[in-house]
Amino acid sequence: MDAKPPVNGSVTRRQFLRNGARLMTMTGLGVAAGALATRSTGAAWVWQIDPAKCLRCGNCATQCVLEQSAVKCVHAYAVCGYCQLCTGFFWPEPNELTTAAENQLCPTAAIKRTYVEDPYYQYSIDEQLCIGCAKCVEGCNRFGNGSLFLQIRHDRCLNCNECAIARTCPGEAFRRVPVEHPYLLKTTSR
Amino acid sequence: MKPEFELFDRREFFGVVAKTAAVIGLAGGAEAGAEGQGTANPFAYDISRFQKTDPKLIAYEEVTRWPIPHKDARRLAIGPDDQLYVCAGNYINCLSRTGQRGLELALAGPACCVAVARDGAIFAGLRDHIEVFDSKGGRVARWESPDPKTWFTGLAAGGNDVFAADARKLVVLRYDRTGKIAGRIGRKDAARNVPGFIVPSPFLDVIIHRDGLLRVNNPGRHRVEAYTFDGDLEGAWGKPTAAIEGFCGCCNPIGLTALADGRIVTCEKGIPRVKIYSASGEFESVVAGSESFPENAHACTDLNDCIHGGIDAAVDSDGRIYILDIVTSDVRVMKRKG
Amino acid sequence: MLRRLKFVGALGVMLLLALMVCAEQRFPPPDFENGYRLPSASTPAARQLWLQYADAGVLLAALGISVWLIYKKRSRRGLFWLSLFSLAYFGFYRKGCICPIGSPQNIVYGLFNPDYVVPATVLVFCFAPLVVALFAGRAFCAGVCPQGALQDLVLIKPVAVPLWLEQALSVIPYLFLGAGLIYAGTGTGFVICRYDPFVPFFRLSGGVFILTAGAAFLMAGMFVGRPYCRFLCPYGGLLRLASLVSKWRVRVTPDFCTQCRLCEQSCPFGAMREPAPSGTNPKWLWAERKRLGWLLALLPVLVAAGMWAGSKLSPAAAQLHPAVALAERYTRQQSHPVQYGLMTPESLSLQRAAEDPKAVLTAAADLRHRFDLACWLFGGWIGLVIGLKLVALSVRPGRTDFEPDRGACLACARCFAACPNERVRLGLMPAAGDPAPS
Amino acid sequence: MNTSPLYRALLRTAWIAGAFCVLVGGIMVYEHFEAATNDPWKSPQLLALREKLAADPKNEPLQKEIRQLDLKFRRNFRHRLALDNTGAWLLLGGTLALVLAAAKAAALKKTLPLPQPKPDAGEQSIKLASRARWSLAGVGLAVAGCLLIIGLGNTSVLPGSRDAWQKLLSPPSAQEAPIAEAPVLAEFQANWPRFRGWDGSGTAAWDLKTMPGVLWRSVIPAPGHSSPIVWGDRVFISGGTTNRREVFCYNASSGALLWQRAIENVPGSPLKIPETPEDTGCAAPTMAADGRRVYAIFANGDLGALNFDGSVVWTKYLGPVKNPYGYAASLAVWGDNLLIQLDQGETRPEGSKLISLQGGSGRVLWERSRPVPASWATPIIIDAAGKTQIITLADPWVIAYTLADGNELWRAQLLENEVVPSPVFAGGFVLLVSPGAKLMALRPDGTGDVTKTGVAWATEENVPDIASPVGIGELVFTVTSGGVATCFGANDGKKIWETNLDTEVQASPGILGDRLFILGEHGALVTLQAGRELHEMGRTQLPDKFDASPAFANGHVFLRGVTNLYCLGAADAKLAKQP
Repeated sequence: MDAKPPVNGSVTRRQFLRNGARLMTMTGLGVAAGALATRSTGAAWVWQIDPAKCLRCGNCATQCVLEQSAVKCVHAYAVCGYCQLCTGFFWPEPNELTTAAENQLCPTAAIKRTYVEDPYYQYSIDEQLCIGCAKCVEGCNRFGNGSLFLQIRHDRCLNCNECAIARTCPGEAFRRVPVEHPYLLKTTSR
Repeated sequence: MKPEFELFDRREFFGVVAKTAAVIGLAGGAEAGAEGQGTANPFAYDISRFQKTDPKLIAYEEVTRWPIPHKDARRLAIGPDDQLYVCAGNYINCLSRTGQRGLELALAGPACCVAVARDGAIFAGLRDHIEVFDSKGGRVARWESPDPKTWFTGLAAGGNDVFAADARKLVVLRYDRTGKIAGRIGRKDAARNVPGFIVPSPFLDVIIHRDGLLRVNNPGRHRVEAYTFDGDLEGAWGKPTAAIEGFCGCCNPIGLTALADGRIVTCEKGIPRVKIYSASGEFESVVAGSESFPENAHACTDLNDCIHGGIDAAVDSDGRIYILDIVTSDVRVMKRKG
Repeated sequence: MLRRLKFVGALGVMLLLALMVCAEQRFPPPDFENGYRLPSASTPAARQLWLQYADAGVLLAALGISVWLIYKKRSRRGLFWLSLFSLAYFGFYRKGCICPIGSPQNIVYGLFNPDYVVPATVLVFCFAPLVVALFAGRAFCAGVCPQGALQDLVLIKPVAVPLWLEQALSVIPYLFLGAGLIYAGTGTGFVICRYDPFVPFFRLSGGVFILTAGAAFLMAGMFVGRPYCRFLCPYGGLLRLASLVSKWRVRVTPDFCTQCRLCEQSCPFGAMREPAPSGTNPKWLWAERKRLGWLLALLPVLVAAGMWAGSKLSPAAAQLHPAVALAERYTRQQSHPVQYGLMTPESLSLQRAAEDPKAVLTAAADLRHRFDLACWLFGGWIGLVIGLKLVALSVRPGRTDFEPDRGACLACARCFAACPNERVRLGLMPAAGDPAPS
Repeated sequence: MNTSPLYRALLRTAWIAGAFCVLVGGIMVYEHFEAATNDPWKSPQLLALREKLAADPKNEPLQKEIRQLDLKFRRNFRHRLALDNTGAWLLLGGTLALVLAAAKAAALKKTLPLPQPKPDAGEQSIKLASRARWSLAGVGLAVAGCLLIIGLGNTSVLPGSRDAWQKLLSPPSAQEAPIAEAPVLAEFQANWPRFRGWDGSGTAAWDLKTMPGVLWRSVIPAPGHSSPIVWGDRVFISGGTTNRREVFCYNASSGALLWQRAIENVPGSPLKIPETPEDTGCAAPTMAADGRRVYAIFANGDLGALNFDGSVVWTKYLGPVKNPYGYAASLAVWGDNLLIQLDQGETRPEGSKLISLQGGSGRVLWERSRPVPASWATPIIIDAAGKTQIITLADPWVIAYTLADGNELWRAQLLENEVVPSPVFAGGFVLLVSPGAKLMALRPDGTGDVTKTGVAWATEENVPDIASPVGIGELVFTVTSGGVATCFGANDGKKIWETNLDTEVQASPGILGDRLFILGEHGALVTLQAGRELHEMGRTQLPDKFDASPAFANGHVFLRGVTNLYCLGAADAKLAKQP
């Protein structure tokens, strides 16, 4: 109901302009939406780290919008050598091969070391403690099989439209993956 | 060059003004919060301390260096007449003391290890079998391995025995010269208190020491172990540390060879370095530190993990050490200093 | 064709070989004797896809309810509860992303970047509010936008913003929209999402810089009505343009206006416009017509000046793109080497660039060309916005009633209660005398 | 003031809620900044303790202390996370209470609208509109100003224009193109493209007829011992000191200094270069030119390629040069190949190598390590025994390489101690000087080790120790640093005549037509008959000291003194203006 119904039923000039503009905008939006809709597969995207490109720079621990980063270390047990001296668990110059604090590389002691059988030990990650600093990832990749790697944990990640870590990632390791397959796990050591 | 006395030249002055204007301007506002963080990474895995060797410890210097004919090198060995045998790709090349190419043996699969007996017979270790050649390169025999999953990574040829180190089944097989298996060494055996080998990556090596015992590297336990020909463990030495006197990373040493006077030369990867220990295991000196293998060290740092690094060494009759760098595919000749 | 097939075949074989070599180098896990079985890594699922479709459904429903509340029910209380619901659902439950304010960037990024497929839900979140605005004005801002709802909640004592200041500040949303879209189009990143001051509140965590900005906006929001929506929100700029041509418009009075001026101060967002006296005074009319003529002639000049100024911006604006920033740092490192710390992002990215500098520089070159074009457009856009605003200010609107400005009105329905006719409609007041014939 | 109890209660709750929010906010901000030092990975204390433990591993109390400290920090870290989480909810609740109370209080005090008559509504709205227009114009100007400031303050180092990008992105390909029209051999022969002429023989075919006089003299702004090279109407010399090294270009006919360009910011080259011995200096190696570019190398290992107009094409750092007396071997050029004999090491070889670069891009074509210590001779390139050979002299090996791929052709162990004189190819033999010991002639057609079989003849008489020999036809001439000039037969090495010029000689002699030019160190230019009879044709005294060898090109003789560059020509040529 416009301000005052036109006296002679004809449409006022201003109203005609308005209808024309509206029609044009509608067609414009329609064309844009159509162009994108044809390519859209109905899927939705979430962010994930490509372990092959991660440079272990430490940004994941500090740049995430969450206080405790949504990026955690993940262990590919199929790739692990179960070494007695795990270079991802111990300092480069370990005092002795025990789980004492001075020998541990992880700043928040998030890696659990359990004995399996001589000489093998299993290393598992406690996600409550892990802050995603990638120190163990660098240690394991530098000397071992590279079975420790970083992944965004999607029970924690808020899926920001532009991931705050992706912006500053030096290895451009972040990319969007479909919601149904939100992880890029390491199955073999490449 | 910008004279020192001028505070900053015109372009930088505008830079400063732009930065302030930029902070209020939209483009700049975005920039203020975008760039990474300070210049130090509190989570850096710092082993730079171990990548610089104390010059006083370095006892050898590089005389010359020549490329090897094929890529994807793995092991090298010295023949009786100081000929160098390098296995790379599907070939074993025999090189003269000055690097000229001589005999070339083409093999069916990747050549993993090589050993040459005093009488010139060449033993080429492929993945799961050994091929025997005479000194002219004619194929003489093919010795099968007892287990299809075998992965030979080290060979040593003695007077009438050939020892083959199998990194996959964690055992050193003893062949006699006819190709029959005469014994197994190093298998886990509580009775003979042999702890067994840990070999996370395919680098098990065996040498016949002049004192009549075998020396086998146990990379997972960071030790070099001495065995008799019948498999009794006589002793072991080695300390797991990145410091210069120990063996670094998850599985080192990866290569052994012995000098004429019985001292043992060890090769390590991850922090690539070649060192000399006394026969009983005291650290003595460094042949080449990590700084002389930049590409090899880099192979373990960037994206791929440490399966592409690796070094092997061999010693000729007058004490010169030949170091094969798997990453740069070249052989360096090192001569004792002074 | 056959040649290409052969080439692809050879490539495949080589890759297989490379893989085989690598895999062959690596051992399978050790075979344990005591029956230890390999644990598998836990992979908690991301938020289900149907939940995202549900969000789109809730958005459409909320928009419908908002339109009904504004035009049919004309109830401020209803809109208040709807905005509380939106704050709770779209804000604190859904944590904001991907919201209509950020979605235009995804659309432009999808248009200019073939390998990014825009999800269907983002299409709905971007176009639905715009289409609704083409018919019913800014119903989205009224009760569906969580950011708006948050500012509405804290509005305590609205202060009127002088017209000249409001007109000046209302240019900023279009600047932010322009910058956001050129940075999205060139693939630099989503600056609109990066500098959204209220999303950190929904996430309950964020950087100190952005949290202080958010707190500052909320403080300001207590006295200046919806500061972000009026003076910064880029999507608000789009909705404003759409609602200028909307089919229906919000009207203070349910039927006719008696110019009783009771509703004059009722709009906290300064959107109320009083009736303009008919332009009978010839002296004014001629001056206005001359000024309008001059301003219309000035428009193309402003656009050209904007383009020229914008093109100057390209090198500086391009530095925000990570690839261009890397090329800059690599080139600067060649002439004046800087010692970065061990394994810092800067040193690692330089290491990566050193492996193939030519690729880095070529990529930077392409981006710089795209930025040249984009900044040229951005400059023109600013010139156009300012030119059109100047023209809009010198056109005499033929208004006879007190009615909210089509673009500025956020359809919050606060002004309805101030109108006596509304009170009559609600039955709170007897009809006083006979109403003037319409 | 409406003081109804409800209003006062609401106001009070608002104040309390506000104070509560400020308190919680303050604690959280304090925790945030205070954590900067005692997070388990950032705390300097913990890192220091770990360093101490690495020093003495068996220290029990130290281990206990580390464990306790580590546990404390980790517990603090967990505590801080929990605090932040609850703090956030508290803040949310606090602000909600504050806002509701304040809103209710404000609602109570709401005053109903009392519209006053506004007589001048029309004029007011027009005034407001015009003020709004002016403010909009102001905003427009401000935004345009911001854009311009940001644009001008652009500190981008990447090129701005499209063709600047082209140059940056494709330097190598740009050079490929001109290879096609590389100057033909005749052009090289017509100029003086490298040390001692195109083939390093020090001879030029044309003749001067009369005794040359000084046509012009120009000051050389930087010290150096490199000989001048000439191409077309330009003369190039290099000069420099430890902190700045430059190339100078003069006009050959007028002597005007056309341009000078510093070779600086060479990627990888250390800013501070080690001291070079004073007598050799930084710019002893002579430059080389190939018709399109000139190349200059300096003692600190900087190598630069410049266009004829002085613009830098590429620069390269060849690593620190360990040469006891300072690197002085000159560059050699053949077609598009640039050859550098980089011999290093005090008594043992330390990375000596022969490098062949592609002139256009500086790309290394091939590189051979050489089993020799430092040397100061310049390699020559000859066509002999059907192959283009590079002859290099050093202690003790004379080695010949093929130009194409640098493989070793033959070697002879004939030389010892400091090898300074360069080899010369004359009379079918390679004439080489073992300084102060023997002058030998070597047949260049052998393969492998030709030490015993390759030497045609050798003589121990009047063997030079610095100046290189020069030969023409069947004769070979040498000059010792003491000033004794000698003539030998090229095919048998018999001495024909000798004379004492009683002046020290550093520069290598040259033959122009049939005149032998010998340049004394103190400026005495002696001209002898380059024939079987000894006949001094003339002697002129130049006011300078000379260490660099002469260059003969387009009708002139160019000499580089310590302070000036001289151009000598036929006396009747018009006297060009003195600069």
